[in-house]
Amino acid sequence: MLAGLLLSLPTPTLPSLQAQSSGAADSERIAIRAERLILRPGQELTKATLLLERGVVVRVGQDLPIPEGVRVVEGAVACAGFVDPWSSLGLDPDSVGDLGASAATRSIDALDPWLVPAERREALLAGVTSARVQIARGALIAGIGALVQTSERSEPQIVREDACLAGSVGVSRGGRAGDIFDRAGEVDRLVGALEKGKRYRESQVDFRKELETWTKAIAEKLAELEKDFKKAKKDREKDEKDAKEKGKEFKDKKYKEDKKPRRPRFDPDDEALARAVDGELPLVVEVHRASEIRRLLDRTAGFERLRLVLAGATEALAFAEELVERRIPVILWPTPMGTSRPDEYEAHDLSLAGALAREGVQVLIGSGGGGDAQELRLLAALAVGHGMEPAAALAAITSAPAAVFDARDRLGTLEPGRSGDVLVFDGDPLDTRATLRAVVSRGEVVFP
Amino acid sequence: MKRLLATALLLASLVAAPLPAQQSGRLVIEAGRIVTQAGPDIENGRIVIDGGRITAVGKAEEVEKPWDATVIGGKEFVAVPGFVEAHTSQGMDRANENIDVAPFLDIRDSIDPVAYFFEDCLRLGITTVNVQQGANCVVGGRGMVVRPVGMTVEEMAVRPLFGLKLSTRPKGGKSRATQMQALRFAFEDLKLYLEGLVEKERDDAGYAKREALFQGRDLEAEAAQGRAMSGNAWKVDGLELVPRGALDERYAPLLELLEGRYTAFVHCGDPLDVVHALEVVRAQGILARTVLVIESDCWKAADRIAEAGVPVILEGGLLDVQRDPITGEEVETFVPRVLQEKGIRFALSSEDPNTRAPAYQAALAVAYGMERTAALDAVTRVPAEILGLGDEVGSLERGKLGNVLLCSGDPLSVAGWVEHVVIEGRLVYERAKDVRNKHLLEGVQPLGTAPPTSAEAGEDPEHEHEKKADEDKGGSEKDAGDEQKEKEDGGR
Amino acid sequence: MLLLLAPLLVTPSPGDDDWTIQAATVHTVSGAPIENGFVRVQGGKIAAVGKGGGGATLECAAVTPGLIDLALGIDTGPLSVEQSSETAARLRASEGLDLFSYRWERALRSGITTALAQPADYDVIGGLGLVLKTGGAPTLAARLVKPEACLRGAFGAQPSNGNSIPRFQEPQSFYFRRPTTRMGVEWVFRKAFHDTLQGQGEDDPATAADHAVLRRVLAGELPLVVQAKATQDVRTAIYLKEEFGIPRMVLDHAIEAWREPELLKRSGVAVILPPFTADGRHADGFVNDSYFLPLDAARKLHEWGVPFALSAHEGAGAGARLADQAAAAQRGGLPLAAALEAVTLTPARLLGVEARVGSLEAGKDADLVLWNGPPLQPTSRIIGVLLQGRLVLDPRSK
Amino acid sequence: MSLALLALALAGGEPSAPREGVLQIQAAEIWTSGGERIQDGLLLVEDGRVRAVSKGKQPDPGLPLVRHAGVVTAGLIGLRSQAGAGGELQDDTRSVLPEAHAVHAFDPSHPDVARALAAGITALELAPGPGNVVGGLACVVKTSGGRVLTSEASLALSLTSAALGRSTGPSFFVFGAGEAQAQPDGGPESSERTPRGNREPTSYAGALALLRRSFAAGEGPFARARRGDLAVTIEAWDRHEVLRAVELARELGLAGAVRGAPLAGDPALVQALKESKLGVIVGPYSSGQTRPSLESVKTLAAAGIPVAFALGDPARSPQGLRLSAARALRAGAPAAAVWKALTEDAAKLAGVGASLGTLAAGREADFVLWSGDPLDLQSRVAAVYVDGRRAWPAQGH
Repeated sequence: MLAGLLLSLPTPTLPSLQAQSSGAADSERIAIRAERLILRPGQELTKATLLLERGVVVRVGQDLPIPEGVRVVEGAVACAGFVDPWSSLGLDPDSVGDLGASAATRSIDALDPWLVPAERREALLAGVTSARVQIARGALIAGIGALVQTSERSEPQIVREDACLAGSVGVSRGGRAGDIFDRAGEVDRLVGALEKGKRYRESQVDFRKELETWTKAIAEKLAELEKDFKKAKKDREKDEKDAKEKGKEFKDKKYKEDKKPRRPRFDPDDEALARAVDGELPLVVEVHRASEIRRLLDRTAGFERLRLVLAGATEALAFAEELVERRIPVILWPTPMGTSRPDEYEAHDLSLAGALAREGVQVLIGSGGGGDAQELRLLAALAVGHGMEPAAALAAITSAPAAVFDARDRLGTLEPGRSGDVLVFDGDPLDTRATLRAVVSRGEVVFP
Repeated sequence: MKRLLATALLLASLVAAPLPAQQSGRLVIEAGRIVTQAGPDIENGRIVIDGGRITAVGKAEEVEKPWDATVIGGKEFVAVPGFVEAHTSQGMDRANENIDVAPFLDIRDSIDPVAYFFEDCLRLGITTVNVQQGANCVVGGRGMVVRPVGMTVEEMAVRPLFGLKLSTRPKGGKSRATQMQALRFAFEDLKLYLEGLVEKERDDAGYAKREALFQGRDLEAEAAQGRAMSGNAWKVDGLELVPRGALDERYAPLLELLEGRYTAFVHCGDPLDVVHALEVVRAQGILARTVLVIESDCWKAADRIAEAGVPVILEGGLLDVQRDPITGEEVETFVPRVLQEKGIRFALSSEDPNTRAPAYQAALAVAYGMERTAALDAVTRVPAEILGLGDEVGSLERGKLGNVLLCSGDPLSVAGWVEHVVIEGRLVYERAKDVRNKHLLEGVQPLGTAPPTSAEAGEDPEHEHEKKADEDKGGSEKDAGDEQKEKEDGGR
Repeated sequence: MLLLLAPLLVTPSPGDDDWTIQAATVHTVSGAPIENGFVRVQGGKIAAVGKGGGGATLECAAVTPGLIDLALGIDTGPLSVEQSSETAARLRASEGLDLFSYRWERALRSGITTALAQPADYDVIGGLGLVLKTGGAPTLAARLVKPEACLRGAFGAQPSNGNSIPRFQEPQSFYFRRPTTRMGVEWVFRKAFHDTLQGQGEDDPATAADHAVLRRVLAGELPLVVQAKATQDVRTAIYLKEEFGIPRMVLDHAIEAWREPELLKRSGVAVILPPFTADGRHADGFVNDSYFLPLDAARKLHEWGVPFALSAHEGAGAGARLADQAAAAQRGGLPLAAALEAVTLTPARLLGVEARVGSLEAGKDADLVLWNGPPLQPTSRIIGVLLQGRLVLDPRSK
Repeated sequence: MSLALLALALAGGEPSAPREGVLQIQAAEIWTSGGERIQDGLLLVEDGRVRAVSKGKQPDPGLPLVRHAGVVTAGLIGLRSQAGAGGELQDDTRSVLPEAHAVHAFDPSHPDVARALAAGITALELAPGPGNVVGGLACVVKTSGGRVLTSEASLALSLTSAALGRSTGPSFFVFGAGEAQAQPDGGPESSERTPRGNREPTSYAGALALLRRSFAAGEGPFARARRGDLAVTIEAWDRHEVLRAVELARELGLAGAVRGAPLAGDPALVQALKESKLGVIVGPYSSGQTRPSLESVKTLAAAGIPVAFALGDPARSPQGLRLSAARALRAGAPAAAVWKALTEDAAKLAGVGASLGTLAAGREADFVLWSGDPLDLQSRVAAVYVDGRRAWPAQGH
């Protein structure tokens, strides 16, 4: 018990990130001064200053005057907070494992601020200030993913609650992958769903058109009926009289008109799929083998507005050209650490990131939706160690994810208007010997 | 079934042979101490009940005894208000319908008047019970408030069609995300349905008009038979056009919920469920008529609950035990204290049979530093108010129903037994005649009175399951532990 | 944080271990309760107990000895017992312990300062149990009270559970040569003692070691603690005790011992009662059966003069604590004094550690439980715990 | 690509015919033993052994010379590896297999071995799995040339639940279950998650009894281990298992390492380990590792307990070794200690400390040319030399 007790004492290297009540006041204004200020990968200022106000970057410059009473954070190198494009940080584990999700299932519903905060804290301390979180890992259709800022607070900080629609084909579920036919079938099922969404959207459009014409027609009909009413009334009385005389029973004339077009039944899943098809949000598909990638690319070529993103992409190199031409980004999880899922094993060809990037494919580096967020930076460094350009590697965990998930104007770079997510290192951000000296999240110094 | 029959006979014997008091409707209860829960205790007090209601409470010398009244009790007894069970899913043959949305269900159809549970209620001094469906539907059916006596549901009914059960705690086969999706869609679907009705109504009217014009008839316009919805977050214009009768019974109860006809009892398994529950009831505009049924863990969301100002019913154990997965450190939290500190109105109710006794729960609360009166309020006054029965039960006051317990000594002490239970002036339980109590206490087993199995007792299998499921949730810890052990052993 | 009641674990620092506890009532258990008395603690031992006093460093409504549970059941499950043979008398539970388990701390918080650790009941004769403190450094050396305190055995359905005749399974499974019925279990028991008396098969060192232990049991050096839940198990156990003249036998988990007053009185066995349940029933997970424990079982044993201890059976959880069992027993009519004894001195005596623990007497270990009201009542709570003079649960912190 | 960094050159003067097996490496920085770093160093290799490491010394013009702009270090050593051996290292038929030699499962031509080489790992320890109380003898092999350094490097023991109550039938235990089961960090209960097999022993006590009997019988590996001629590696994950292992080692006078021990940083364990003759083989650090576990390297190093990283199963790329190191580094372990764990200590705990792990005169000439500091994951392997010969990239590339 004594041991347990000592364990429970705060470890010196682990700063506690209790959100100070004075946090708001603190975060009013912060100045960050760095020898190297990386505005965006490949573009930096030396001996520059960054001014944050109310959680947002307001000014960047070489010799900015630092206003009175502003907290100043200084360091060797400063860059934008990392964005993990493939994570489940802070999500309720059951939802992450829930294969019963459908297109309309929302990841934000699974954001559980009361989960043990250690994981989120570690992620913050490792510079991951925001992440795209996704439920239903490994499901054919995994629902709507969210882009959130890492936070220990009890209310999650959501950047985009509908960052993407996600799915996966050919991945192993419960430790085993299907055979080649199952996997091809999965591609078809996924595409089939997209087509259903497409038809759903079309049917809505058609309905609106038909309704218009019908309404118009009916209006005219009505006008005409009203015009002829007197006559109709006379005729009726006459007919009635005749009938009486003939001792026959009077019957009204049958009235006929075009049926009103039927309104298509609302379906939240089709709606979500339709939005993806219309390119309102990207579609992230985890896929590994060449056979499925090939099929997926072919079958989706028809959707001109669809914004496809490949995840995992073990054997994507063969398709680099097409990926470039169709502007399809790729999210990799270049870890050497292995996984229980056989289809991901080969994905740990650490040179893939560099190779794809050299071909001109937009490469994002993520932590694979597991508990690895805190190592994002190490993974990027490893990618550099295997031939990726440092700038590209940094982009892969900052600006690129921000761009792909429509948060270009909020995250990933240090320019006026961006969220005040800043990391200060005592060396190059990707040098694994360098340590993170300060983490600023939403203009608030969360560490030290 | 045989068991049930036996129980029925037994219960019959428990419901004491009709006293003359019941004809004249007058009963006098005398006690060495009366705990009124409405002001200071009364030493040597007297309660007069006439026609089921309390007509007088006070010191014996100040309250005059009607000449024709039956007198029970005496100096050795302590009189306490009958306990109020704020929420339970027991006493039914089946507590759950395994479909997502089932508001059309009515608990009355599954309440089992001879369930062991109701017999036990008397033994424990529970005189008012709010029976609601189990938490295995996203939108459950409508419940009812009963008194635990009577051979038919009608006899038992205090408030029929009372309350409607919702649940944000993921049901079997669902996760948080999919549960929320289903819950939201239930209401979305209702809205779509109503809009559809209105549209159809309008189209038909239009058609009728055109047909008449064509046929040269004068159309006699019918007055709208429907009536507008009011006081809700969202409206469907033109709903007044729809005659009430046209509503599909599968949807009607949900609409009635939105109209504020039922109290919403929302089951929350953990803090996130609380957040979701509040989001939903706010969106549907029924916050004012919402009661959260929470498990121990939910104390972490106490701030949200306090801010929303809704009352809660604590269904899990009173002590929440959490273990840090990294350090292995355990932290205990006494939940009622947190609720009290945040100023949340709460009632105590436990599905765990080992701690079900309201008196035991109140005692535990006292042990952890709550005021005696406050502790007892949590099983009398507060639940009464939550059930909208604040003027009827929960304390011993003039005008309230004559639901009184006579205990041998302090009901919170080990020595205090519920000796007599009076419901609305009728003596419905006497421990002296309670053969099963004798059995539990001394092991003497009269023929045909073996306690039924939990299934027969109508305990909610879902909850049973829960208990086994979460090891670290205070209350049912031990059971869970054993079950677990026996499981793996069984597997040997 | 105000609402966190535990763990309030205080790091010990020199001088930290000397206390004077003042209480409205001091329940010494060995003697009559002392109204507003004190207990003085020095160097981990009780220095003095008496009336009045002063200079209190801790105050509370009542103080009792640390509680003792003989059926705490904090073991490493199946890994705590060698199942490759149905008798493993020579093996020690101490070698299968997990002293890092959070459940020790939990027991400590619930007032249990001393406990008996035994192998789980998967064997007929499981091995040697030990008495140890529930707190302190996570090493045997630091916690040990008595290394070989008893021999553990089990009757009933559990030890035979899972055994079977070969069918669709790898024939080499050792579960095929083990008892499958109560008769079989009893037979294994008798054979073990019979062989011991005959000295049979002792050329095998393991068997020899087993027999050595059994001889100590027969000589009365070691108590034999056996699981005996159902009436028939209770009877079987007692018959064996009488047949082989086993001097010290303790029936653990003895749900239905109350059904056999005559045998109990005659044989002089002691009893460990499992927790009381709401409906009195204890389901047996191994056979489709359940046994009945009335609320007044403890009272009966008390009146018959049968020595008995109460236990929480892993009930260190919030649900069923040892103190609650004592309260339940009182509801069944057991006097407070007897209830208190059943969770302190009696268990200590049954395992022969009463010289160190079990009552408040000068010279004994300073294992104390501090209460905010009369002890073992539902309206009272344990607010402080001292373990060998070290404050492990601090009554002063809210 | 890496050739760009290499310059094979002959110094001026009349070229004297280079002697066979002699080579000079001139590098911006050479790391020798004890964390010493020699700027502008010269490494002289002869007949597969290091002849000398000197600072600022001019290369002998008569000998072949390799100039390297980056860092030269001793080769990394991957412990508890199953490279190329896969399931061949876990034999469930008996609990005690003292004479089982892992070396017989070694396939030098297996791609796993080549991958290890390319990752800068020059030696691998192939070890029997944790599924047997006595698993057999681990071997240490070179990742190039198929040379077996020693086929009896250490004796593998296991005190985890993985070795208890195991089934002799088709094993339902995935290899390295000990690991999987220890997640997260062998939380207090993980030892209770155990299968019901039908193989003796089923309990800790039973396992200890079995081990005592085996060591008492005292011939072969057991006797050598007791004499201290043979190191042991004891698989132990939960804290109580580690204490049990340390206790056993003390009782039988064994030296070597505990393998697993995610919470080795626990004060009680550190104390016990300090007093023992055991080091700790941690990792491999996979995702979701908790801080206490990652910090154990720091804690152990601070306490002067030798620590090294396991390489783990084939599903892991050998690059994982350096990633484990980087994770430990990030958790606050000093660079020197982490580097030691990758080389010197690793060699020591594998029982080959005398010949591998550092670049010092007399040691085997296994070394790596790095583009930069090997602890920076951005640095890459430029070339790997084994037994004084360039092994990667292969000659002629």
